Amino acid sequence: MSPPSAETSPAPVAGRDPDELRRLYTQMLRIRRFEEAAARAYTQGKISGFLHLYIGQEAIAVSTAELMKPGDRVVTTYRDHGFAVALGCDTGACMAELYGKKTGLVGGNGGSMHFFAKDHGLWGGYAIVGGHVPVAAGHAFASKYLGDGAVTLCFLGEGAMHIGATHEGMHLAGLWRLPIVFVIENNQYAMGTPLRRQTAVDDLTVRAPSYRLTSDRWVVRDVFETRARLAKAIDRARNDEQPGLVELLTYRFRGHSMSDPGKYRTKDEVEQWKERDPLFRAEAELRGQHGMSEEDLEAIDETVWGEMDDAVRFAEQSPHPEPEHRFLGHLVEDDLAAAAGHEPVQEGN
Amino acid sequence: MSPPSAETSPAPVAGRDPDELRRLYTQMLRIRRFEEAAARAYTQGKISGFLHLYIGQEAIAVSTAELMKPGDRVVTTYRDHGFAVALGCDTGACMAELYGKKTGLVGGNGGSMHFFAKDHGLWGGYAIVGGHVPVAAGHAFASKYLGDGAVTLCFLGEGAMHIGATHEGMHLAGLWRLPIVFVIENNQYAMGTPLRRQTAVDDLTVRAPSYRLTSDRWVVRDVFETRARLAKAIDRARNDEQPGLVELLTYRFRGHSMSDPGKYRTKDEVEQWKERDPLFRAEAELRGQHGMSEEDLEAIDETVWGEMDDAVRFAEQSPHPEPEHRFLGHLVEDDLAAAAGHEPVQEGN
Amino acid sequence: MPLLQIREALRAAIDEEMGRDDRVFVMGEEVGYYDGAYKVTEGLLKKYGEKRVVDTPIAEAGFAGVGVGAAMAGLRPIIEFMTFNFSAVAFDQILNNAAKLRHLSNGQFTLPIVFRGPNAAAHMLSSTHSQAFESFYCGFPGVKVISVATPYDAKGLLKSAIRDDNPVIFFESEVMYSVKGEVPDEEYLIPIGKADIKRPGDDVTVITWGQGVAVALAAAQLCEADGLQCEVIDLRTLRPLDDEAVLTSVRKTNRAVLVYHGWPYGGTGAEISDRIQRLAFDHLDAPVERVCYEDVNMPYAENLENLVIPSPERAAEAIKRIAYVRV
Amino acid sequence: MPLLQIREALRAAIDEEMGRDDRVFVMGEEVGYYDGAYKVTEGLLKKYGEKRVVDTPIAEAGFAGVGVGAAMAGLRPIIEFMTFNFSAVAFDQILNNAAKLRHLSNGQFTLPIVFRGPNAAAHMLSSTHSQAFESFYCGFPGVKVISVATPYDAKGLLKSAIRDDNPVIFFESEVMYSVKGEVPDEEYLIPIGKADIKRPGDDVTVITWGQGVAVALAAAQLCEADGLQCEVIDLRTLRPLDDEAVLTSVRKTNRAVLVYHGWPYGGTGAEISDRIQRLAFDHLDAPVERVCYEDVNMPYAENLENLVIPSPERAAEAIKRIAYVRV
Ligand SMILES: Cc1ncc(C[n+]2csc(CCOP(=O)(O)OP(=O)(O)O)c2C)c(N)n1
Ligand SMILES: Cc1ncc(C[n+]2csc(CCOP(=O)(O)OP(=O)(O)O)c2C)c(N)n1
Ligand SMILES: [Mg+2]
Ligand SMILES: [Mg+2]
Repeated sequence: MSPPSAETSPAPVAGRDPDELRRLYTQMLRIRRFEEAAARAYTQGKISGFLHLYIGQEAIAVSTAELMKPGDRVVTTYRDHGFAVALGCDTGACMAELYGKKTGLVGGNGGSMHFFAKDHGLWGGYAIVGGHVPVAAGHAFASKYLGDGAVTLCFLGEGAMHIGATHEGMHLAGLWRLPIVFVIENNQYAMGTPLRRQTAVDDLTVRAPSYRLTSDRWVVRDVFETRARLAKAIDRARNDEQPGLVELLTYRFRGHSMSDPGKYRTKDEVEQWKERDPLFRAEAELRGQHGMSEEDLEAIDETVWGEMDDAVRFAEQSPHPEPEHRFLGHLVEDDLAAAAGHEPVQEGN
Repeated sequence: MSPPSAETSPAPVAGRDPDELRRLYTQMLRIRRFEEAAARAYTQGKISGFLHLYIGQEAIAVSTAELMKPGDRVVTTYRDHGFAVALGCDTGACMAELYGKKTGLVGGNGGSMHFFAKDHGLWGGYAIVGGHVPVAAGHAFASKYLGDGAVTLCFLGEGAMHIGATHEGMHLAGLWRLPIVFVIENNQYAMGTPLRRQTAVDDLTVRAPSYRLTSDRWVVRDVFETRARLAKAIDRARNDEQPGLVELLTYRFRGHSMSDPGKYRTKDEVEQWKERDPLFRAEAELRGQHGMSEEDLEAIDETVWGEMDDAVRFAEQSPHPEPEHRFLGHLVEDDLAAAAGHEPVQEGN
Repeated sequence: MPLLQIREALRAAIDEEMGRDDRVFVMGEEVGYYDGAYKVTEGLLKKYGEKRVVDTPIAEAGFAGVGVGAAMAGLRPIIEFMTFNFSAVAFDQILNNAAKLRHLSNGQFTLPIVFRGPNAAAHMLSSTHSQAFESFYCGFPGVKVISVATPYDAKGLLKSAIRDDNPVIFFESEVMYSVKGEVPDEEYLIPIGKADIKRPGDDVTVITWGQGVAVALAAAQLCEADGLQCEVIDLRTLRPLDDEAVLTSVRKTNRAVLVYHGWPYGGTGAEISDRIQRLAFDHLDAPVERVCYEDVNMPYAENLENLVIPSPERAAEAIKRIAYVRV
Repeated sequence: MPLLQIREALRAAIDEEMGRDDRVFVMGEEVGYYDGAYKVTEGLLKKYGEKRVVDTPIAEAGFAGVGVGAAMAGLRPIIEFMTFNFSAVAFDQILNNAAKLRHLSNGQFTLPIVFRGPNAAAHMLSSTHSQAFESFYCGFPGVKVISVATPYDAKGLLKSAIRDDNPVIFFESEVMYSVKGEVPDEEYLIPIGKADIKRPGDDVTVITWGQGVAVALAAAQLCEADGLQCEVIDLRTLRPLDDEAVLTSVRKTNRAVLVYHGWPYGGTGAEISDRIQRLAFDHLDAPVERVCYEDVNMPYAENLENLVIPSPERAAEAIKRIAYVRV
């Protein structure tokens, strides 16, 4: 695959503060290491189910987290660990969720694909492609209804652009001028299907006018640029009644999920994208422009790995959910009754 | 509502042969009278269910019928009588269907919303908004697969543009370059909802590029113009692997269905559109430019009414379907068994 | 007591709840300017404005999903499906979002949302517009399902549904909107999950809901001529089922017939039959019978539709059959 | 006889039918270049080319509808759902188009189409990816429904499904694709609508399908210790149901337990239970029992999932209970 057409050269972004870059770099690294730890646990057979890694796309979650105000929401897909880590969820709880433990982010109910942390602004990872788009529009609808000034950020893969729910959700958001930004993380593939076999167009923002959404589109190489341009879209949605559609050209370095060897891509292509890897580039900048030493960088990595080792340990040592837990989370009154110590009642059994 | 923006002045269309116009006029009139007869029967309580009239949009069905080659298909909505009549279905069988009679176009199974006449190229009237769009794409898929050279014409209301199935069907057609033309009959309303409350855009062909469909858009005032421009879209789809999206600005003079008094429109608006009515304009042209006499015109109308009276008589005198008919049309083998004189078997009874 | 149509009773319920709680809003096709395809929401736009009475484009998955999202965010949406047939395109939103998000999030979210609209056959609308959806939705853990047959029940149960903190699927019927009945002036709620004995009797238990209720009552009438007293139980709530009400009656009559609009294979009807044979096995003097649609796509033709839809005569026949009355 | 995995048997069926009839084609997500998400279609793109092995974007309603349209136009599509969970967004296409168009058109169209893919829970995929769809689709007049549990059945029934002139919903299972079994070299077809006795026995009839089959057989094994001989019937076709096979066995054993993957409320399980109580009422010595999912959304956590999914132990308990063996 050739490099994407929108190789927009990032305008030199003002304010490349080394401390800030270092902070953002560390956040990106935390996501990467979290997922590497998770992948290892998966390979060791300690966690199961589906595991979709975000490796390569971290700058998006990190930029987003930077921009969120209290009350703002992130709604995303099954590829959701990056957002959880970036938004400040405890990595132990995230790892424990992958292990299906009681201490997991959602108590072992959802697993990798369904991270939810309302208090951190993570309104969920959703596993039916496109199905979350109307839901996210609903969050934005509520914000407009309540006048709470919050913005909803709805992330989706480029593969989700072709399904009905996405169309309907975007259409309603445009019609009703909802405070929402739809962010396509175009990582070039939907499972093994490259964009050119998914759709007849190259540029997905061509759809924006049909919904009266504003649009922007760039290659995610630089976390500052990504933050700055996302900020504009968010601002338009929050303050100008201009919902937006943003296409981010990015890449996942791993397979679609752990079971995918990713044979449909050439080494060359992967290498090309590795050069754009915002984490790699941030590291190079820290090392080059900002003169950070190898030891300093290694120290960061060690701290981060330390956190992830702790997370794994926490997950491994955590208990399984209690058997009765499976009856909770269905009807509110059952949850209340359980909290008050009552036995669960089962319909039809 | 103000007149639509695309008030494209029809380029003087060559070949306005009076005989041809007279023929097309008669066809349009047949549709109108058919529906007037149906509406009367409905008001008299002789037919029931939903009845969606096509009055005002007849030029579209008539132009389409003119352009169809053997093997071409029309797929449309519940507003389907016009196509049936234009495509040459027996008006008696059509009327009998509305009466739910054995002699009906589909034996009383489908009623007004589900006219099917494969042999006439009518591949059906569908009643779930947008649900027919992927099916029509499937017909075109089969044409491409079989190399049969046929084109599928898929009609939909403007209200159907906002639902998922439409998006998916159009998207697949564009991706796979299928021989199909999607024709939006934008009659300005989806039930009582005017376009401006359905979508944030004015021009629905703005969507065409997202699917890589060619597009065209005009006000349906003139049956020749409509035929000529539709012909081009069909030709591109048939010969150039260019599926198309055409938006036709039109109007229904009646309510959405018989139960709708249409209170959401002003008299003025209706009057404005009546001036564009292709049937009315064709009549004026026949009378004016081509010097047809009042008697000649009345004679046509009388013949047409005669046909419709016969249709009503036929419908009224036709028998109801046999009770066993309700078990047919489900599994092929049951139909074959019934044809061979066997009793129907019922699952679960 | 004033006589109201079911549509008026429903409207009163919505109106009262909207008046009581700012977070309640109505959304759907033609609910606003058109006053509702079946006039249930008539006048509400005028009273509450566009903010709370929201017309939508034709996009059921879209606005069902918007409702789900809005409920997560603290609103209390009432989503109208013009008919439940159109909920088929929103099936995933109900199955995978409405019914699951509280569970997936481990209780972080509460989803107080009502999906309502007419269900099952009306008259000569052919197969795509004549389907009974309770058989699908009753299967979903995480939702409640209600089906109403009188103005009194409609009002009291819709109010309860709107106040309920769980997703509720609420079934009405086009052909019953004009049915009239007494509705008290003062406010009342009917608890979800409680069946109602619409006619007491000792000989055969007839279990029914929705459009089936009138059929069952007419059948009970027919059976009187044969000296059979039917107890007609209107379930009203289909999930959770009021097992106690059903079993108490069956233990008394030792016979049960189900009368309802819906296909025969599986679904709510089969579930009830299964529960009775399982939970009242030793009390049954005859198999449980079901009188419902024939196993076909609904034909348009009136004479055929009348055969497919359960009639009082067909129901009475089944009642007599299991009561071993020679028919 | 060669030992094949279920995935290989399915592939062989598709391959043979594609070889036999040019109009047969496969369509779905990742069926081509990726060789199938679960490798059922491996190698078919290479053999038959892009025309007949068609990768789609993620648009289930779209490609299910394309399949329906193509079938109307004379092709014989095999539509793969990556899993049946994703068919929820195509529900309307199956309900209102696939199952109805022959009827609506009064027999003008024939719809030889197969919708196939894995169904029900696999392992730790959580609730949106662990659902059993037969309970919905078995209800539709106008379709056939199949669920397979062995390589032999998988091949023979898929071939029959592809040749059938009606829409067929064909259920497989992720966790069973690697199950091996003997499959003859020579061509064979298994008739749709015929159950198979997977283990004969006189004491209790155990009715099952799909993933339930292995559970039922293991439970039967467990029950032997208590001197109980179970007759395990694999229904294989769920619509139309093989009433005769079920009733013959129940008339012999006077007891029936259903073991399957799926929710308890309604659906296929309740239907079978209802038929048994209705058609073998006088033969039953105990109520029909059902061993299936608990009535919850499937949790991700392994320990919880194992409790929700029917186990041989839970099935054996139910068998013994209705055989009145003290447990
Ligand atoms: C409706 C639906 N169909 C199919 C799937 C299976 N599936 C899961 S992820 C995926 C690919 C999605 O690709 P994309 O949207 O580009 O997101 P990415 O995985 O690249 O982040 C598919 C086909 C699904 N989850 N939901
Ligand atoms: C999925 C779905 N939702 C709702 C309806 C009810 N309905 C039937 S026609 C219609 C309006 C359609 O408007 P449009 O597409 O503009 O076509 P027109 O009737 O104007 O020809 C609606 C809402 C339906 N049939 N299907
Ligand atoms: Mg992607
Ligand atoms: Mg319209």
